[in-house]
Amino acid sequence: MNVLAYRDGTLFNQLFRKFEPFFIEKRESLGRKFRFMEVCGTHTVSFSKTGVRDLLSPYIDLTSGPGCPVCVTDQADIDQMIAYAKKENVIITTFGDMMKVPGTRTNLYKERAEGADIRVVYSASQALQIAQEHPHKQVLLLGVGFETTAPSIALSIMRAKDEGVKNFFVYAAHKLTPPAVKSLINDDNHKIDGFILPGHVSVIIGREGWRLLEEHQIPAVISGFEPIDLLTSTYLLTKEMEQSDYTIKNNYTRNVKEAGNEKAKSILEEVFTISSPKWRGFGSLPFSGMEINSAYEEFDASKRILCETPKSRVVKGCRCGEIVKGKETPFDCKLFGKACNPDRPLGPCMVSSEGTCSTYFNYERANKKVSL
Amino acid sequence: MNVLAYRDGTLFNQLFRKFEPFFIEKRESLGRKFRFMEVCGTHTVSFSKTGVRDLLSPYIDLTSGPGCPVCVTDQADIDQMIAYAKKENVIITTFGDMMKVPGTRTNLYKERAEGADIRVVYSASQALQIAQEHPHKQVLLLGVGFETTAPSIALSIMRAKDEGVKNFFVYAAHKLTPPAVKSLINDDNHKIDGFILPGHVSVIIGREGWRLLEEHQIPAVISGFEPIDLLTSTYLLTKEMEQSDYTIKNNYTRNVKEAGNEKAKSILEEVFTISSPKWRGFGSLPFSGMEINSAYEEFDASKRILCETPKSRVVKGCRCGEIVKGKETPFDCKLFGKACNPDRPLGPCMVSSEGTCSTYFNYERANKKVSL
Amino acid sequence: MCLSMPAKVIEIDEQRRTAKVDYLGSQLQVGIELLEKVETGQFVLVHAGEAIQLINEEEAIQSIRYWKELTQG
Amino acid sequence: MCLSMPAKVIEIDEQRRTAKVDYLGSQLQVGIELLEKVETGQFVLVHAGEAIQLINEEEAIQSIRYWKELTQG
Amino acid sequence: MKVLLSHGDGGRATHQLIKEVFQASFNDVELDKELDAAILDQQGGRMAITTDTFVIRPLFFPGGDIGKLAVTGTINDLAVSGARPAFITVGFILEEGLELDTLKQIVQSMARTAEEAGVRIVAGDTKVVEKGKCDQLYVNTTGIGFCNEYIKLSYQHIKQGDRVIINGGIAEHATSVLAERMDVPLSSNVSSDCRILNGIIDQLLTEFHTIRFMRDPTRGGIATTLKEIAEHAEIDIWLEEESIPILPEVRGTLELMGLEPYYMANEGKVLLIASEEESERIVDFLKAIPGQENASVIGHVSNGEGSVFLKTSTGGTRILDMLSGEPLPRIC
Amino acid sequence: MKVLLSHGDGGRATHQLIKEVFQASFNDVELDKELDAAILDQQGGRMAITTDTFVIRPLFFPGGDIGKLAVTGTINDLAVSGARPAFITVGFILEEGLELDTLKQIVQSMARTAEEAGVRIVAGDTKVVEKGKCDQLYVNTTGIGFCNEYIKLSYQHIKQGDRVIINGGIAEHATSVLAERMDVPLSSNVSSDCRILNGIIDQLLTEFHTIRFMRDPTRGGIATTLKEIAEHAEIDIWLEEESIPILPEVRGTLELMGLEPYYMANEGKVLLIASEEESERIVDFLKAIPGQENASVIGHVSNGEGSVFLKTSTGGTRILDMLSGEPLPRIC
Ligand code: SF4
Ligand code: SF4
Ligand SMILES: [Mg+2]
Ligand SMILES: [Mg+2]
Ligand SMILES: [Mg+2]
Ligand SMILES: [Mg+2]
Ligand SMILES: [Mg+2]
Ligand SMILES: [Mg+2]
Ligand SMILES: [Mg+2]
Ligand SMILES: [Mg+2]
Ligand SMILES: [Mg+2]
Ligand SMILES: [Mg+2]
Repeated sequence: MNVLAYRDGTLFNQLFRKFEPFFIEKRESLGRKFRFMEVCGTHTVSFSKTGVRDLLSPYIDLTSGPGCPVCVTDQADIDQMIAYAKKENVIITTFGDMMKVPGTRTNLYKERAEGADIRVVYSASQALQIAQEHPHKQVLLLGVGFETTAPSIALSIMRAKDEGVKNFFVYAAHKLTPPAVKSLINDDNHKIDGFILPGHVSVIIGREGWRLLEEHQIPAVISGFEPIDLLTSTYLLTKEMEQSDYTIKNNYTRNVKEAGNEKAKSILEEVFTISSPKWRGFGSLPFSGMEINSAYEEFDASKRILCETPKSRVVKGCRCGEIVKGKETPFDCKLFGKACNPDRPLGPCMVSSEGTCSTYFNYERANKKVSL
Repeated sequence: MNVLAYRDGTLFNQLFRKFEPFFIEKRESLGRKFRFMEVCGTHTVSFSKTGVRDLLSPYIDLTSGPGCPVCVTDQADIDQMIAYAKKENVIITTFGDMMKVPGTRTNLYKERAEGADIRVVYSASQALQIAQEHPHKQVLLLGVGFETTAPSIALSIMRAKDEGVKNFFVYAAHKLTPPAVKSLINDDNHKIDGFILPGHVSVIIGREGWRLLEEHQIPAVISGFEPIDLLTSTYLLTKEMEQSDYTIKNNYTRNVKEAGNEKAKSILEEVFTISSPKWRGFGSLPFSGMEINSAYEEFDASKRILCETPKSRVVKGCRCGEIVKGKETPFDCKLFGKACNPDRPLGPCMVSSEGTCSTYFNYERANKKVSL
Repeated sequence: MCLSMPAKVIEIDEQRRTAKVDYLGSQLQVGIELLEKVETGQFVLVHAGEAIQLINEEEAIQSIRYWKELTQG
Repeated sequence: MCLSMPAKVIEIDEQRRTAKVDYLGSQLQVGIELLEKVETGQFVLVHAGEAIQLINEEEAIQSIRYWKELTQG
Repeated sequence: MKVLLSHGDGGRATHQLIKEVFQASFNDVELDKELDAAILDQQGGRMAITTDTFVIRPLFFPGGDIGKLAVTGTINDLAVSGARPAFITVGFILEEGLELDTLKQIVQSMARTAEEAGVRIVAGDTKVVEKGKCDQLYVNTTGIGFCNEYIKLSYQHIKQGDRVIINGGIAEHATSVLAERMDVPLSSNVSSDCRILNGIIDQLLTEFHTIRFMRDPTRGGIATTLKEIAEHAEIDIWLEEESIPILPEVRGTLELMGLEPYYMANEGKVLLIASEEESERIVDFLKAIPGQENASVIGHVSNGEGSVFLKTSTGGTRILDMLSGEPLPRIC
Repeated sequence: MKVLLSHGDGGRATHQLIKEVFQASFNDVELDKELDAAILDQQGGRMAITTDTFVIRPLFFPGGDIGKLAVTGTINDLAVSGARPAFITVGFILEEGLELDTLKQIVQSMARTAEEAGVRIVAGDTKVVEKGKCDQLYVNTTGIGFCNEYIKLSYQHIKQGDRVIINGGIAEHATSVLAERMDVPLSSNVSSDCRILNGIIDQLLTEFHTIRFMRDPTRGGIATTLKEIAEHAEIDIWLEEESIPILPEVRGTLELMGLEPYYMANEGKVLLIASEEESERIVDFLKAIPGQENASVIGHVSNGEGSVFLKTSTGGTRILDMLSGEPLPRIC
């Protein structure tokens, strides 16, 4: 398989020339640009980084959705994780994405400079290994992520139990994507013509994982992340607008099966139980999260490591809550690029590399001709 | 009190001019130089550093005795201490003197470079404080020293008990001085005309501590460490040779009482019990050491911290064993200043700053016109 | 939200349930516990150090062929 | 074998059984638990962070005087 | 044998170390004198001075080691400034417990690199710190060079229409050290590009006369360096993604970790800004030099206000900025 | 605010740090240019180069701080070499978590010292390492100076009968940092002697013509430095204990710890070897300078083979050697 086939510039350009008249025609017939939402943060970055967003911009407004796990994590969860980092004898293990997410008063990056033992890991199994290497310490993995990431964390918990590891803990703040998308659809203020659904979440939950969307009869396509994926998914979605059978289209068949990854789903079920956590911007969403269940309670940091609950407050003026819902863009935030920038991020959307504000700061300023 | 009075160069020179004819007369009448032993390592250093040894050398051969605590410590004890340093979770606390003492294979200085946690302390109470600051570590103090140092270590053990410190341990290798001196007197090969007795040991044990020497009818003077102390003690000892009442003379009355420091002695009795340890050079000497007694056993490293017993071997050619007995001088050792020097000491006498070899290396090469 | 790469399996350690995979010439050790089964030579999708799916190569080839043909149509 | 210095007591902390002593203008905190009693202004002999003896100043002065007189005799 | 604290206390052990390790390898008469300063006979001209400290991990990497890197980095800083490197000083910080053999290897590597570059190492210093107060070994190199009077490189000479040239593939150094630095079970055959450039640059400056400015894109990568140039020169720079040379395995490694090649360090690359007219000939000249075969024009200069734009292969445009924060492995 | 790793990654935060801390304090046009190397107009003459890294603890001590010390040490190395210090480069290693204010204070102290000495700080570098991989802050300074043609100082000029002169009390720097470095509950009013000597040395070299050689007795103290001189010059040096200036509280502090003043560091002292004829006048000249009142002839040179002897106040003789191993507090 040639990984690079989906990046092929020549094919991309041929396709774009092929689709462009169709995009123009549809825009003219509708009397406005279409408004699609890319749910996934990785899509947000890909559309920008490849320049496809820029290329499509005469026809399509691409809005970014709630698909950056760091961005939708509730401020209280962020603060709680930082509070754990301050505890003596605790080693925090985390994916790099979390390091600079601003808590109410500080962040992990700064806490490390203050002496907290915080290690960036690339995988959950690396975190488990650190626990095994430091039996006298409590090793806590920050469990942030969607359906894609959660199975590997569930696996590490199962392995810890298997191997009798007593000092490995997970702070489980995992989220499920469909409930967030559903909540957006139910919101009447939303003018979204179609959804580009997250390819890698779909790898786990399958096309069938989106069934609840079908009843709302909104066009939706599961997409990959390469330029040709992005372009063709947008094309398919435009076609759906014209005439749809109201089934979720799968434009990522090389990776996404009807039922997803059944083994991963069963592992999630083994370790987690469905919960209704708070999301940034959304508030509490029913059945939208995963908690460690009672059989694995001994690995649940929130139950097994005592820690005060810090007071949380969102930075005044930060629009992340609206941005993750796709209701505003970073350009609507007065702080964007001024008080808030990647060096001194004020909200999570500016810090995560796939946060909408960060992506727009890094990639979109050129097109908006915004000098910041 | 003027601390510097006993260093006064003018008075020293006046006294020397006064004593010199007497020294000459006595040497002539005896037909040879007198041979005195300074028992104490600090005396060894003081005689050399001040140049008094050099000045007296036409009349008096000053031999160095077993008064360097590091030098008389048995090789097995040294190796045992180093073995403790290699243990994980153990912090070794030690007076600086021990750092470079060669064990059979390595020394503390090198073990620290290998990662052992070894801290140089200035007092036993500092070691106890380190234990209190690191409750999860076992903190082990290397208890090397004579009667002068032992009370402060005993005190730290009592305090640890008082304050319920559970992670403070002492490796007790303390030695008593009089039994070593007695063993030298009993040795017929020795041609010692008189002893300069250690002033600071005497501070603790008092003049009465030396009573066992009186029966042997060998001249002995308790001396301080300043130039005038050294000179006048030598003078008194020479006078004793002529006519003695065979009592120990006290030329350090400002610090040494008849009964010594009774409080210190009672503290030693409270914590320690008399033992018969091995000394380098001497082998086992009866009633010549102090062990932690059963009431304080919980602080005894040798009883409470499991550790393998390493194999010990003395460096081939090293004469330390004979040197601490005053039977040889460093110049008799083939390694002196060549394979063995303060940068790469092979025996303890070269490493301790008051070891005889180290002292001779640092101060006496000039006079012997030895180029090394 | 879930950076993943398609990589070729070049070595499997059944004992430890890991595999060495190759992506554009660089090799990474990944877990394979989330896969039913996998063989060397197959492609897997890698996320956060775990292979999260066996890639359907047939589909990969077909899709791209479909889009290529479309440009000629 | 037992490096010790005569130092003047300048401050006593009875609570902690320590004293601040002065030796030639530099000050050190030492334990005083090995002494029966001690007052500021007195001299003590310091070894390894502990005062191990109260110095007999009278004797100190007398001795040196004795040796001085001897040179004149 | 290991480094002990006494190797750094200025006494006998320090002298021995200096003699056995440094003098033996660097082999300069000024070092042998063991004076407080090297004294160098009559020197003259416009003088260039640069200093850099190297705190990298791992000490040894495919294609080099910290010693080679430290000498190379300083030589290249002088070279891109238009100076002929002449003298280097070396200041070590060693961690107690470092293997002496490790130190020797590094020192010998420095000596080789300096010799290859025709540069003298004339003064040095060594300190040893307690175990745990350093990561094995840090080293500072300070370099002194002299400039030809007629060569004046400056931000101010950069003009609209000028071309941006690079002498080969980007991000190779950073990629070669990535796995070990990030503690990730990753391997690739990427070698660091670590290489002295003074010879090549000397040739370029002799051969071509419209080189406006040069920089070596080390920490922060080509993005950061070009952004610095754009800001200082008050121009815009436009890059073509497709013409930026990058090895597939470099791209692969970085994508696996979620990192961008434009922000990753190079240690044997130079960014040249030159006239449009000469640019192709410069590239051809470079390509003829072994190891520089991937040299390429990667962009051009336009009037502007200090932005760097990247035209992607799909035809879109995005911005490049300075690096913000150390690159960390990401999952999203 | 604290130093973060991103302050050292060469990106935006590094630039900010450079601007706000270094450029603001050092205030040199070459630094403002942010180029790879400082370019200095036509320089000429015999050139002296020296480098030193400073890893001291504590960072602040009575009489100075690591910044003052780092500039002073390098200026003095140039000055004792007979050179007029001209340029200094500064290379920092910062520990993640260091207070930025601490850094600023140190940088300002460097700037003040350099200004006082009439020296420009023309290039710099900053790296940040993870918490626990450095002891707050290390700094390298490299100095460049130029020598008057007619001044030639050399071991070879030292002759039998020459005198050894020091410009004041010994061991003051080491004593001032002792308590904190050894973690001992000790206090004394000893201030470090940390002081730039280029002005004084310049005057001496103008005024007197039989100064054979100079050294600043830093690490290892006067014993180590004189032993080095004796060995290199193949002569013996005889010191008179009673003429070596030493403050009583320095002596007291060191005796309490069992340490010898001859092996302890000085940071504002110079050992001069000069002819017997000029030696007393040199001392008188020094004594007239504020802060140099304790200058003294402390010994003389004889033919020999590289030994240093100390005549004690009681009339005895002992040997001084190089420092062997870091000085540790002792009980015996
Ligand atoms: S720009 Fe910053 S403050 Fe504004 S919404 Fe984005 S993250 Fe929040
Ligand atoms: S010189 Fe060295 S080897 Fe010889 S007796 Fe002394 S310590 Fe032992
Ligand atoms: Mg010097
Ligand atoms: Mg530089
Ligand atoms: Mg550089
Ligand atoms: Mg130096
Ligand atoms: Mg230190
Ligand atoms: Mg550079
Ligand atoms: Mg120097
Ligand atoms: Mg110096
Ligand atoms: Mg630099
Ligand atoms: Mg690092």
